[in-house]
Amino acid sequence: MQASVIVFPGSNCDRDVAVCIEAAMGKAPLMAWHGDSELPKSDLIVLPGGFSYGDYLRCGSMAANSPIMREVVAQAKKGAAVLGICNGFQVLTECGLLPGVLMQNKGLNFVCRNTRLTVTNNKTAFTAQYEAGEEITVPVAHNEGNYFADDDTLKRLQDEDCIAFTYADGDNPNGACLDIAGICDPSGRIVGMMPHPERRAETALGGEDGKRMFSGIVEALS
Amino acid sequence: MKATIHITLKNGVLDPQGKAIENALGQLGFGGVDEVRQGKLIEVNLTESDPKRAEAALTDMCEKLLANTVIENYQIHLDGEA
Amino acid sequence: MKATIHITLKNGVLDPQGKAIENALGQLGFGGVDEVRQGKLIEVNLTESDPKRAEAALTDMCEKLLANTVIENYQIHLDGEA
Amino acid sequence: MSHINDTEITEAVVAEHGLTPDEYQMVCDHMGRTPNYTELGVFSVMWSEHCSYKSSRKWLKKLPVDGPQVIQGPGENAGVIDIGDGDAAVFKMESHNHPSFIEPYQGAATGVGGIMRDVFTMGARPVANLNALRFGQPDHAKTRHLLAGVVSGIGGYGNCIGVPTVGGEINFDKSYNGNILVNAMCVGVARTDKIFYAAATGVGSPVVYVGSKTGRDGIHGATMASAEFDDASEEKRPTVQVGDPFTEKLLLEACQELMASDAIIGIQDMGAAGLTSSSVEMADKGGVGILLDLDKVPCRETHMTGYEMLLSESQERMLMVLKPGREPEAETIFSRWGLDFAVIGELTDSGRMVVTHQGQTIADMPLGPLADGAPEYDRPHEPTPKAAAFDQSLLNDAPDMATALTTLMASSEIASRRWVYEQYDSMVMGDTLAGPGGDAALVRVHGTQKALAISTDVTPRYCFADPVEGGKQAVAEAYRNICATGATPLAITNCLNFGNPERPEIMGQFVGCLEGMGEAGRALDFPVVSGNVSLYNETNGTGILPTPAIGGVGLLKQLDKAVGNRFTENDLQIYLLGETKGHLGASLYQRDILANDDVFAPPPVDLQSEAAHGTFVRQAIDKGLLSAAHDISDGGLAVALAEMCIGHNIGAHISVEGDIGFWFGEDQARYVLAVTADKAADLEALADNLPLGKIGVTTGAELKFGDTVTISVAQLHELNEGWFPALMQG
Ligand SMILES: Nc1ncnc2c1ncn2[C@@H]1O[C@H](COP(=O)(O)OP(=O)(O)O)[C@@H](O)[C@H]1O
Ligand SMILES: [Mg+2]
Repeated sequence: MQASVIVFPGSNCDRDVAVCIEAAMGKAPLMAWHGDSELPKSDLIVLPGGFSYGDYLRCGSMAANSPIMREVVAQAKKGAAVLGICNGFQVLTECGLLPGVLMQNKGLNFVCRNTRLTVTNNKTAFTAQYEAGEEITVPVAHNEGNYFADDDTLKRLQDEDCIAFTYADGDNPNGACLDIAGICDPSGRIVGMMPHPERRAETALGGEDGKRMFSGIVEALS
Repeated sequence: MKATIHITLKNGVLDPQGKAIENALGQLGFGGVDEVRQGKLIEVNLTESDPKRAEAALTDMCEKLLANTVIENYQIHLDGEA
Repeated sequence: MKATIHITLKNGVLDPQGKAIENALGQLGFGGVDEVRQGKLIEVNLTESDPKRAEAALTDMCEKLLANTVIENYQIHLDGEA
Repeated sequence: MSHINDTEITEAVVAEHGLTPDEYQMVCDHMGRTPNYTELGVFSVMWSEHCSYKSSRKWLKKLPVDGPQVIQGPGENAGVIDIGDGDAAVFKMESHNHPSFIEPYQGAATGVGGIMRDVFTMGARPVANLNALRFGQPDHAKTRHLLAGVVSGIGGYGNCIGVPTVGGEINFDKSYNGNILVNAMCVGVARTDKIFYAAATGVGSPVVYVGSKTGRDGIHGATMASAEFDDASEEKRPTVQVGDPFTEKLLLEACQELMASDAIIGIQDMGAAGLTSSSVEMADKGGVGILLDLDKVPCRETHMTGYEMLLSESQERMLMVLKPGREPEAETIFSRWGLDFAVIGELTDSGRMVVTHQGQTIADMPLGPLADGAPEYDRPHEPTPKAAAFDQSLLNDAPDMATALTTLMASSEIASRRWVYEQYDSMVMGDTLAGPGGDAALVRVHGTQKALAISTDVTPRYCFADPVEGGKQAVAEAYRNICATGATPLAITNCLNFGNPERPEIMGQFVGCLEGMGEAGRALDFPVVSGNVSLYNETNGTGILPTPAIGGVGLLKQLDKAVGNRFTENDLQIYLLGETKGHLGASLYQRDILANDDVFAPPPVDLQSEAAHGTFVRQAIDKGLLSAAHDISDGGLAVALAEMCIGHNIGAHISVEGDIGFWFGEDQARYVLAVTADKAADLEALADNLPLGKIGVTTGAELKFGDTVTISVAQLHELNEGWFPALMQG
């Protein structure tokens, strides 16, 4: 199995996520540079958190236009599993792999704290090791995590079971529509989420709820 | 040639910044203000001097990068046109 | 009455956003673009219908809240005035 | 077009540059002639208080700076200490007070950016940021705006660059109404054999500029930072420096990449006084001369004069001296990261700084006097009069215990800072073991089993009442916060914020605080390895409370031994370590419950007890005896207990009796410790004859004092969490 982490100049969770992938897979992922126009064929591609190109203009907008993203989109269309975390989720919406947009938090402030999530869909490539409806704790850290889509899109997400995670009752940190914390494409192979599972994947950091995302995808792909 | 691009949120798209500004204005005692919306203003200088071609290039820039047309509208103003 | 406020960075103030947009446009193959600056656009609706008084109120809002006058300039456009 | 150097140097021009007539005469003597305008500008920034430490140097020399753990003490961009296994911790704290008052977001953001450059210029990767903030009264007209701006500026910069902000402190006092304090601290980790220094050596070596382009940002920032405010200067609105954290991230990565090679001889960030101070300091440290060609400096604006280029404080720039011939590989790295790179000069053997611009020599000055020639002032200092002992009769109509405790939990000093620290990314980099909210933050050294413990502390109201005791107490509290996690305190940085040193009583505060700090540093083996002085924090003649912020760093060798400061379960035995005399002078109880602002003596600091108690707590944690430990500070024992309860909503029954002083006194060298019943005997045995006594047990959902006072933990929690959001909502 080949895993790749895409590194934009302003990515800052690239190492954190690589640590988790290596722990799950027993092998370090490839760190792929944003300016490269070729990406070795990958079974798993992760777009990490951070500020890709400073997040100027709109979060993820410039990253979505970078050379490597053409490759990511192409491989995603051919069946690679893709996970976008935080800024990575913003990039996935900007490049059209996932619908909707992440707007500024309702409270207008950056928010970094643990949130309680409900695993709404445990049939995605990443969530098989969770129970359906299970409540887990995973931190968020973002200024633009307020998921927005028009009513038709939201309805489609619901109908096609494309909502992967929601913030549990009363714990929505950003005002996201339908309490959406993460979504997937209808195949369940492309997942984007605002919370950071890589920040809660060992007991020393407070818990292991996020770890099953990584062990889950490795199990699914190997 | 100089140009200014106005990028605004589409109708029906929630605007938390606009809402917050509206509330803050209220708190400061400014009454009778509503429908506050915040957008972006991008000023550029182009070497292109033909208005038609400049407008076409700017449209292309908006579509590809400057605006997210899922939620945003854009308007191009070439200098001198107001 | 509707009004639009343009908020722009003062001359000489570093504009990292504008610079980043300029670079990104270059990378996307748009040549001949420079001096890119990013500002804000604020649209409001006022119950006030007298242009003089509206303008005075908006000026006050800009000074007190909407613009950071340490680094930003503002321009008020009342609707219909262009 | 007339040249800026044609400007006549009049008395007024000299005064505008902040030089006294005597200082100007010294400049003329060093030059052997009248300086031109550019040279005057360069001297003025190098001789400003901010760069030359002319009022403080004499006293700073008395601080303890040595120890086996110290690799680099004060004098470099940041201090360096040994943390074992070939690893080093690199850290410093710095003020950005004046810029933050003028433009809170950008002022605070660029403060964070500046301190991070100080750390990574030494070859370290920044791993933690902290900030020590002081604002005016909560209900002052400007406080809310300044606080909101500063916090989002700190977050905006640190979050983007991807370094966790893990702690800090905030106080409110009317003395900061017109002079807020924004002190930023950064801690980095490096290998001990890969530390980079600022000294430039090797005649002919190229001087290289990297990073952002130069604009007219913050020109005369360094002189502004040393000038008192008056109401008019608020209107002057100097050119504000704007931070670009994305560029800083690129600069960090590019520098780290180049540092992996051996191409760099010396490197220094361009901070206050920009290109001037970085080039003067590098050349002077290396004992060489320097030739700069300003035509090569990358500029963002047109028609910049040499004067402006030399004094600009544009952010995200570095100056390096490379080994000759290594320019191409360095340039490749920097251009791959999209950064400017320019060879702007070379080292000479002249001992002078020579600057050319547009074919003319616009400045030619001796380096020695520029770097070290500023006068060292022994300013008159008047010791602060000894304050009277607390007047016990003030307690005659004191409110009851429950009222006092609930009031303190929702007071400006004790209220939870969650509203602030949730705006900071405290977890990025995946090594934050304990972020904001504990006694000291704990950050793992990546890939190891050890962690750094970091805390910032000072209690300005103590420093005001008695500078010597206050200075000691600041160091002692940092020491205690670190010990409470189980870590061994190693060294400190500081940021010394005071009023106008030309007033003898202010200078007396400064001298007193430094005396106390020095004494404590020596007694606790907690030397100073870096620091910063910010004077003239005055508006219209009213100075701030003396605020010598201390940033302490310690090492926990085995991170799984760490304990937190919250009760973890029911049936824990609660112990009080340290002697309680009930000292209420200068306490929070006096300020917020008695609403009394008479000046009474603050609690004395017994450094031997601090050392003994700290050592005991560390040993107990190392032996695995403790479930929780919390140092006692603001608000005394009662507040410490309440804080320990609210973390996990666990109540306690306190069985000892006491008076107001017992519950709310702020006697030093004290901790609350919690142990499981089976370990209590071992703890008592380890204590030998230290003052350790059992005071209660954890149980239920209420905090009970004896049989008479019962307060629900949920209520304490709500009060503690509610204050800050309510303030910010207005
Ligand atoms: N400006 C700040 N930024 C981040 N964290 C802060 C800030 N101010 C306070 N905190 C955090 O809040 C907690 C309480 O601070 P403080 O009352 O100063 O603690 P202590 O009395 O133990 O020194 C600490 O964990 C501290 O790190
Ligand atoms: Mg503290």
